[in-house]
Formats: sequence, C-alpha cells, structure tokens
Amino acid sequence: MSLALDLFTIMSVALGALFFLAGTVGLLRFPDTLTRLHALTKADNLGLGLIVLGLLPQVGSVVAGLGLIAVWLLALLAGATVGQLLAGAVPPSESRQSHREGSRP
Amino acid sequence: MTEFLLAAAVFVLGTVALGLVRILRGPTNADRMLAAQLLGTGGVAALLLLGVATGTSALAEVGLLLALLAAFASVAFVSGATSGGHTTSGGQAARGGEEPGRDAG
Amino acid sequence: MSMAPAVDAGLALLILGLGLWIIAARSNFAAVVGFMTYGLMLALVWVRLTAVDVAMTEAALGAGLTGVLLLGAAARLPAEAPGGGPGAGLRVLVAVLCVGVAAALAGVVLSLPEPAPSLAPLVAENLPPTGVKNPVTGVLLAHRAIDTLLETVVLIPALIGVWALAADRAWGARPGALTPRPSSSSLTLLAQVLPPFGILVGVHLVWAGADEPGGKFQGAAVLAAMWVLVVMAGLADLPKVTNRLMRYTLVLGPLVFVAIGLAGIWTAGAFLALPAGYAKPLIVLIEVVLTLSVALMLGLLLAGPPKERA
Amino acid sequence: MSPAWLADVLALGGDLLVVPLMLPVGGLLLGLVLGGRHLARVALALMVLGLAAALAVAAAVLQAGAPLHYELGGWSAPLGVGLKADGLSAVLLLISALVVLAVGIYAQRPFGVAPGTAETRSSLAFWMLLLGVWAGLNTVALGQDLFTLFVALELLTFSAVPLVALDGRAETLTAALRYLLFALLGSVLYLLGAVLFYGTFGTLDIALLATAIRGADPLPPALLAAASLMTVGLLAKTALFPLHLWLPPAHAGAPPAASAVLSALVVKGSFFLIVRIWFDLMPMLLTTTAAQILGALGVAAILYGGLLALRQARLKLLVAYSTLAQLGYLFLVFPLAAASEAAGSVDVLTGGMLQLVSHALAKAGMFLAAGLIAASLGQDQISALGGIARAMPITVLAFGLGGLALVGLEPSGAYLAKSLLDGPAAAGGQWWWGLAMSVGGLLTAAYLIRVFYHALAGFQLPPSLKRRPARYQELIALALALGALLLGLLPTELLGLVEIGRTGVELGGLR
Amino acid sequence: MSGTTLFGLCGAALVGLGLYGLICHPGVLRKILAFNLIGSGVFLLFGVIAKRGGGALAAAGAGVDGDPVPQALVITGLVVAFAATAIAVALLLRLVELGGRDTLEDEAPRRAPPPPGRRS
Repeated sequence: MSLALDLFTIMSVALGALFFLAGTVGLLRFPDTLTRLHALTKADNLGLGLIVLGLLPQVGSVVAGLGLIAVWLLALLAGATVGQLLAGAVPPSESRQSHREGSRP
Repeated sequence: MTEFLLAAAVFVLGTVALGLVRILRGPTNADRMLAAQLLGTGGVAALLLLGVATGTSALAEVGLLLALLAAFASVAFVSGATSGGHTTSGGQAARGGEEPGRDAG
Repeated sequence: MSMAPAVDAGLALLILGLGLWIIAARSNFAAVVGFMTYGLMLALVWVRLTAVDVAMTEAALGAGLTGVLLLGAAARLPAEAPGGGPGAGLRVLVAVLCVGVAAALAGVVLSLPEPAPSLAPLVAENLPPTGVKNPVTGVLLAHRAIDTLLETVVLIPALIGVWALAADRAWGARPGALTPRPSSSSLTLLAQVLPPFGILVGVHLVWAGADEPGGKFQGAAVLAAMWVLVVMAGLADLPKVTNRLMRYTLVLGPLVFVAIGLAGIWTAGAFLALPAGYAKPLIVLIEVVLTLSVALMLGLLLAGPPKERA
Repeated sequence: MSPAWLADVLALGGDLLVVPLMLPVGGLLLGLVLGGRHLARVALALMVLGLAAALAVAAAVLQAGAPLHYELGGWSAPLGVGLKADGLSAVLLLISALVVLAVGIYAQRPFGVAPGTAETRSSLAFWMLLLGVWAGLNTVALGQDLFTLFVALELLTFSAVPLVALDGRAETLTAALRYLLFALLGSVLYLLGAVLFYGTFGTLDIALLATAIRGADPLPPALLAAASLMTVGLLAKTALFPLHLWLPPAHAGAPPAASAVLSALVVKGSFFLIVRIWFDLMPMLLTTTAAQILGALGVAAILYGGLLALRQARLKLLVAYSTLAQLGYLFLVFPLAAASEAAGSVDVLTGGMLQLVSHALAKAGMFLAAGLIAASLGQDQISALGGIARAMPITVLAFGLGGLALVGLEPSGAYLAKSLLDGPAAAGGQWWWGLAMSVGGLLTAAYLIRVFYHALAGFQLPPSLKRRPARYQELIALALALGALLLGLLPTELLGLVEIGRTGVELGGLR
Repeated sequence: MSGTTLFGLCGAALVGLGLYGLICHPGVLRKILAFNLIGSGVFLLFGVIAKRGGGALAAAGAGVDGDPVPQALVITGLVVAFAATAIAVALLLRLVELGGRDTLEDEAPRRAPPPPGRRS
C-alpha cells in the first residue's frame, strides 16, 4: 500500500514539475505578453495542483492535507483573477511602448 | 521519498531560476509581473515539497501566506500600472505649487 | 547522494543572483520585482533554517508589504534609475571596500565558535511559566517583552513621519498613496473573495501563535494586506487621518500592553512581568490587541500621507 | 531636597527607572488620541514630570553612590533585558529632560493650536516626534541590551528624520532623505555588530558581554569586526567627519525648535552608545590605534567644521557647521582616556560628558536664538544682520552667550571640560590634542566675531522686523545659553555623578 | 560545508552587495532597495546563528529547533525595516511630487533621462 502511494506521489509530483518546466519554457519562448499569460496561468496552476495531489499521501494528518488543498485553491483563485487583471493591464500597444529594457527588440 | 521530494524541489527551483530571465528581459512590466507570478507559484510548490520532505510544522500556513501575498502584490501592480500614476520621465507627475508648511519661528 | 545540499546551494545561488540583479538592473521596476522574488526565496531559506516564524514574517512583511510599497513607488517614479553617481574610479574603490567587508564577514562566519553559544536551553527552561508553547512567542512577549513593546511604539513616530509629509491643507484628508482602480469585475471579485480567506488565515496565525509558529506580526501583516486590497478595489475608503476611532485603535494595543506591564509591578514584582497562572491569557490578550493596532499601522504606513482628492 | 522625599524615591529602587522609560511612551500613545489643541499642553506637562523623574533618578544614583539596576519582567539577563542607571545615564536623562522641556516651552507658540482651530499637521507631527525623540533618548540612556538599544536608536531616527522635513519644502525633504539613508546605514551596521556579539558570546547584555570579553583570550576575530561595524554605524549617526555630509543641511533646514533638539540631543544619543561600547563593553580595546583614529577624526571635525562655519553665508548653517566641530571635541575623549592612568580616565570621561552637556545647552540656545532672528528678519543671511543687536537685544545676547560658552571662556562648562581634558593630554605627552582644542577655540571665536561684526554694525539703524519674537521665547534661549555659560560653577559633588558606576580599574588594569 | 554555513556566507555577500548599491547607486529608490538587501543579509546572519545554536529545544520536544532568541529579534527587525522603508518611500514620493528628482546628487544630471517611448 505504502509503495503504491509512494509511486503515486512520485508520478504526480514529477508530472507537476514538468508542468512548471513547460510553463517556464512558454514564458521564455512565446512571442508576446498575452500568449505568455495564457500559457502560464494554466501551466503553473496545474503544476502546483499535481504537486499538492502528490504530496497528500505523504502528510500525516487530514488537517495538514486540507491545508495543502487550501493553498492550491487559493493559488488557483488568485492566479485566475490576476491573470485576467494582467491581461487587462496589457494594452495591445504596450509591447511597443516604454518600460523596455535589455536586448530584445 | 525524502530525497525524491527534495530533488523535485531543486527541479522546480531550477525552472524558477530560468523564469527569472523574463524578469531581466521584460520587455514590458506586465511581462515582469507575469514572471513574478510564475515564480510565486513555483516558490509555493518548492516550499511545500521542502516542507513535506523535512517534516516542517505549520507548512500550509506559510504556503497560504505566500499565495495570499503573491495575489496581493499582483493586484497592487495592476492598480499602480493602470491608475495613471505611471510616469515615464522625471518630475512629470509633480504637481508643484503646494504651499510649504509654515516656518516656525 | 543527498539532495539537501543541492537545495541549499540552489537557494543560495538564486538569492545571490537576485541580489546582484536588484543592484544592477537599470529599470526601477525590474529591480523591485526582483526584490519581491528575492523575498519569496528568502522565505524558503528561513524554512531551511527551521525558522518557520521568521519565514512567515519574511513572506508577509519582507516580500509582501515591502514589495507592494516599493512597487507603488516604482510606478510613480521615472522608469529608469537616474544616471550619475560616483565616477568609475570611486566605484572601483567602493567595490573593493565592499568586497573587503563581505570577505571579512565571511571570515567571521567561518570562525564562529563551536559549539555555538545559545540561549535555547534557557528559553526551554523558562518557557513553562509563560504558558505558551511557541518559544519565539515566549521570547517576544515574556522574556524580551520590552523590545516588542518599543517596536510597536516605534511604528507611531514612523506613521506620524509619513503623515507629516502631507500638504498643510490636506490635513484631515484620507491617505492618498493607494490609488483605487476604476471598477473592474475581476478585481472586485478578488477583493470580495480573498479577504475572508485572508482574515481567516490572519486570525488563525494570531490564535495559533501561542503554541505553534505564527503570531501577531504575521497575522497583522496579512490583515493589513487584505485591508489594502479592499481599498485598492475601491470597496472601502481609508479613514481620514483625524478619525477618532482609528486613532484609538492605533494606540489600543500598545496601551493595553503598557497597562498590563505596569500592573505587573504590583501583581508580579516587575514592570512587564506577568502574574503566575495568568501569563498565557494575558499574552493572548496582548497578542490580539497588538494585532489590531499593528495591522492598522502597517496598512496606514502603506497608504501614505493624506492627500486631497482631485 | 528633603530627606523624607529622597527616602521615598529611593524606596522605589529600580522601579524608578520605569518612569523615564515609559513617560514619553505614554505621551506618544495619549498624544495620538488627544491630538489637536490639547497635545501641546499635555506634552508640556509630561515634560515637567519628565524633568522631575530625571532629577529623581540622578538623586537616587547620587545617594546610592552606585548604579541602579532593574530586570524587566523579572527575567534576568541573558534571557531577559536589563536597565541600568549609572552616572552617565543620569547625565543623559537630565540633559534630555532639560532641553526637551525648554524646547517644549519655546514651541508652545509656533506649534500650538489656536483655540477653536482644528488640529494642524505641523503641530501634531512636532509634538509627537519630540516625544518620540525623548523616548528614544531615555531608552538609550537606560538600556543595557544591545538589541533594545537598536530599537531605541530606530525610535530616535524615525522621530528625528521627519522633524527635519517638517516644513515640507523640497530642500528639507532632500536633507531629511539623506539623513535617513545615513541613519539607516548606521542602524544596520550597528545591528550587524550586535549579531556578531550574540554569535560569539551568546548574549546581548552589555555587562555579561563585558565579562565574557574580559575572559576571552585571544580576542575572537568577530569581536574586532563587531566593534568596528558598530562604531562606524554609530559614527554615521553622530555625523563625525567624514560621515558628516547629512548634518548641516538637515540641522539648518529644520524648524528652529527641531534643530535645537537635533543638534543638542539626537546626535548625542549615538555618541552615548559609542561611549558605552568603548568604555563599558571593551575598554581593553581603547588603548589600541582605534582610539587614536577616533581622536584624529575628532580633530579633523574640529578643524573642518570650524573652517566651514567661518565661510557660511547663512546664520543657521553656521550654527550647524559649528555643531560638526563641537562633536569633534567629544571624540577626543577616547585617545585621552587611553593616554591617562585609571583615575585620570574617569576625569577625561567627566570632561567629555561636561562638554556634551555644555554643547547641548549652548547649541539649543543658539539654534533657538538664530531661529528667532531668522523669523523676525524673514531670512538669515549673516551679512544682512546689521542692527539686529539693537532690535532684538535679548536674542542676540542669548546667541552671544551661547557662543562664549562654546569658545570655552571661564566659567563655562566647556572651559571646565577642556581643563579636565587638557590635564591628561599634557601629562601623557600628547600635546597635539590640546593644540587642536585651542585651534578649535580660536576658530569658534572667529566665526562668532564675524556674526557679531554684522549684528552690531548699523546699530543706529535697526532693521524693521517682520514680526516680533515672543519675549518668553527669547528668555528660553537666553536661559539655555546662560546655563551653558555657568555650568562650570557646578559643585564638584555633582560632577562626581559621572563617576558613579565607573571604576576606571578596567581600563588601568588591562594595560 | 553545511547549508547553514553556506547561508551565512550568503548573508555576508549580501551585506557587501547592498553596501555597494547604497553608496554607489544614484537613485534613491535603489538606495532603499540596497538598504533592504543589507538588512536581509544581517537577518540571515541572525538566522544562521539561531540555527547553529539550536538543538536544545528540539531535544526538549518543543517542535522548533533553533535558538528562538535571534529568531524573535529578526521578527522585530523586519517590522522596523518595513517602517524605515515606508518613511523613505514617502519622503521620496513627496520630493518627486514637489518637483524634485529621484536622486540625491547635487549636480545636474550627467546623463539626460531618456525621452519616453524611446529605447535608451
């Protein structure tokens, strides 16, 4: 039983970590702010969700498990709203406006 | 299992470090905030992994705090960026003409 | 191979890289975002150092509130840091000096005595009379209560100092550094959903703080953040600086603390001493009232000087 | 003083120390609630009580002939935090209470709120910040724990910086910002030193640390690092040359009542901690080159501050630069104490504290007087002072007497201080410290003569004043300056106050 | 090398880094950031010393291993640092609002600020 749970944890956490990697790659590779945004909010919420799921069998108490789930729910809620807000904060022209820096044209 | 969780934490931290490139390069502030948002979620994930691996108490609370404050920071960013307070060159926001306080004699 | 050193090394590298970025970045905003991420990573470091209480404070205050404060400043300043500063020669000189300081400190860190001196056993021995089980809370509210008292008192001149930057005619107006955003449905939703959650977390932190990691500062920071969030969403107004109720709430915590401390002279033989048997309820009482006052102070420090609305 | 009264006070024992600690704190809490019109009066009442408390502590210390100790919360160090009132503490408590009270009376007019008017920004801020400065100073005087002292330093900083910017002009905001950055750097360096102490010895209590350090052989490297970090940090707060850049614009730009407190007291708070660290914590390090360096910086400050004061066009800036120079004298204490025998080192410290008190009184009086002149003329160009001596004789007299006290004429406190310092300098063969003091005195005289040359010129044609100063304000300035000038007449028993709690043995025994 | 020592060295480096920024950076906001960097480096040293001094409490079963005294001091210090930052930011914003520049340099800017909308 414990072995199966451990296996579950490993699979789930590994998958979650991969989602984080995917999100980061998207953040770096996608061409403009809005597409980055959409890719990202999904990737990181799924990543965190899978990691939380994987960790559940490893925590001793139900309360601690509920706490982990609460963290995920909160991140989900915040991520969704903030994603929307950020999308609203990016006028189409923003990518050609000021505040830029670094080497990218 | 502990080793695996720690390894997963290192992996997630690695993707976080990769995501930092976006903060560096921008080009817009929204991109930077987006990257910070991903880093926030990644940080929470790494925290949960670390905490479960080392049996840290009150882990969920720290995670909740991080998630809450990350959301709060994003809202603050959006408010600041869209409320017209954003200036691009020095002193333009100055309103001037405020009378100085009385000089005590 | 054990992974723990890899975690520590990774965190250390991240922290140093971010620190370098904060100093080197050209854009103010990029530096501030870097700082917030830096605070987040520091919270992880504190977990690694098994200081969960500090990790919470760092996450809430160091990264959260300070970050938002600086973010607001960066939004009102020119996007790029001003040029100028010392010439190249002087910079090299300063750099050499700073490397020297860092190297000397590193040397001191490596030469710290072994075994390390510690008050941990003394605290453990003297924790039972306080009735609390979280040693950090015990130190903050019993053994070193004067620091905690003075520290909440320090926030008052700080707040007055911020308020004093108002224009004379703006006195009596509401603090003006938080700009409510024109209504947006998603923000309103967040400002309605997040605060109950946050308040729950904050209250839980204060309540649990006696026996588990947490306490008034962490709780107060969360409460302050939720309050500011509601204000930024335009759902509530900040109190005017002359508001009586607000002023009473600001001093309530320290005042109760001082009163209990003075009562200690007669009931327990010394200023700030807690009478045996009543220590824990009194500590919880102080924590609760201090949370209210500190949360209000932190929020108001964030809200800036009073300003007339256009 | 009646013996019965004294007996009552002595019976309070250590509890007495809670009074000066909590009086200003209570004022801060009450003041925020009261606000408005009552604040000025309530603050003044508390300041009168504060002076009484400081006198009581001094009397108790004198009577006992030994320091008073108190364990806060009943927890003894290293776990708990202790308070101690020795002679040095009593002197700082007294001078703080005295100057704060004088400024509190003076400021009733500029920072009072007229009946029927609502609370004003500057009045609430001024009184709260003044109480904050006072609370910080009293904690600095009594604190025995390096971290509690850190919080006290921050209390001092957070109260002092907004005082600089009280009039809200862009120049004073810049000055305040620069001051804040220096002060914050100072605090964080101090804290860094404190953590190294804790990491090495496992305590932050000054007395326990001193014992541990005395027993340490060889001295751990952390100790040297901690000592230098803390000293440099506190020097930045004290504005000793070359960390002085922030002081002149800050002290000259603040409203006069604030300048008086900043120049007379706030910089002395951090100096006081330097004395605590070097004399109480690690006297054995005092014989090293560090003491010589501190003394040399002091000399540099005396010369540089004096020369720049000579070149200032504005009266308040002149007074501010004079503060730089006068702070330099304080730092001669370190090399001179190192050069003298055990008994002599106590003399040197007495001289130093006397200089501190004398400068506090004189400079508070001079800043208040300069402020009255500036307010009456509408500006403070020295070249435009013609005839002011006739128009405002009392104010100019106050400024002049304060100046004479700075120069060190008999019977001023500075004269006595310099003679106490001169003895060891001559005896130790280190004549150059004495020379520096003399040159500094000449410079002081020179820049004062320049002021008087202008103030007395045009005696027939007094300028038209924009507004007349209140007579009571002039008298307060005069009283402060007179106090500095007559300080040298203090009975020797009172001078002995500084020696209480000081054996001199530590210093002599280790050389 | 233990992780604790590593973080100690990290704290030392942060102090040096922040010191450089505080002295050399012309922008006030960046000086404030640098001050916070130094502060966090110092706090990290507190944490390292707390961790080194731990053990006794863990043995007593208190659930926290580490010397609680430095930890408590850091919490106090963090609150004070926040207040310091708040005053500094408020001063800076007011200065800019009154038409001042976001720097304490006395002389005129050596490098003109880039015009909006153009890359520098």
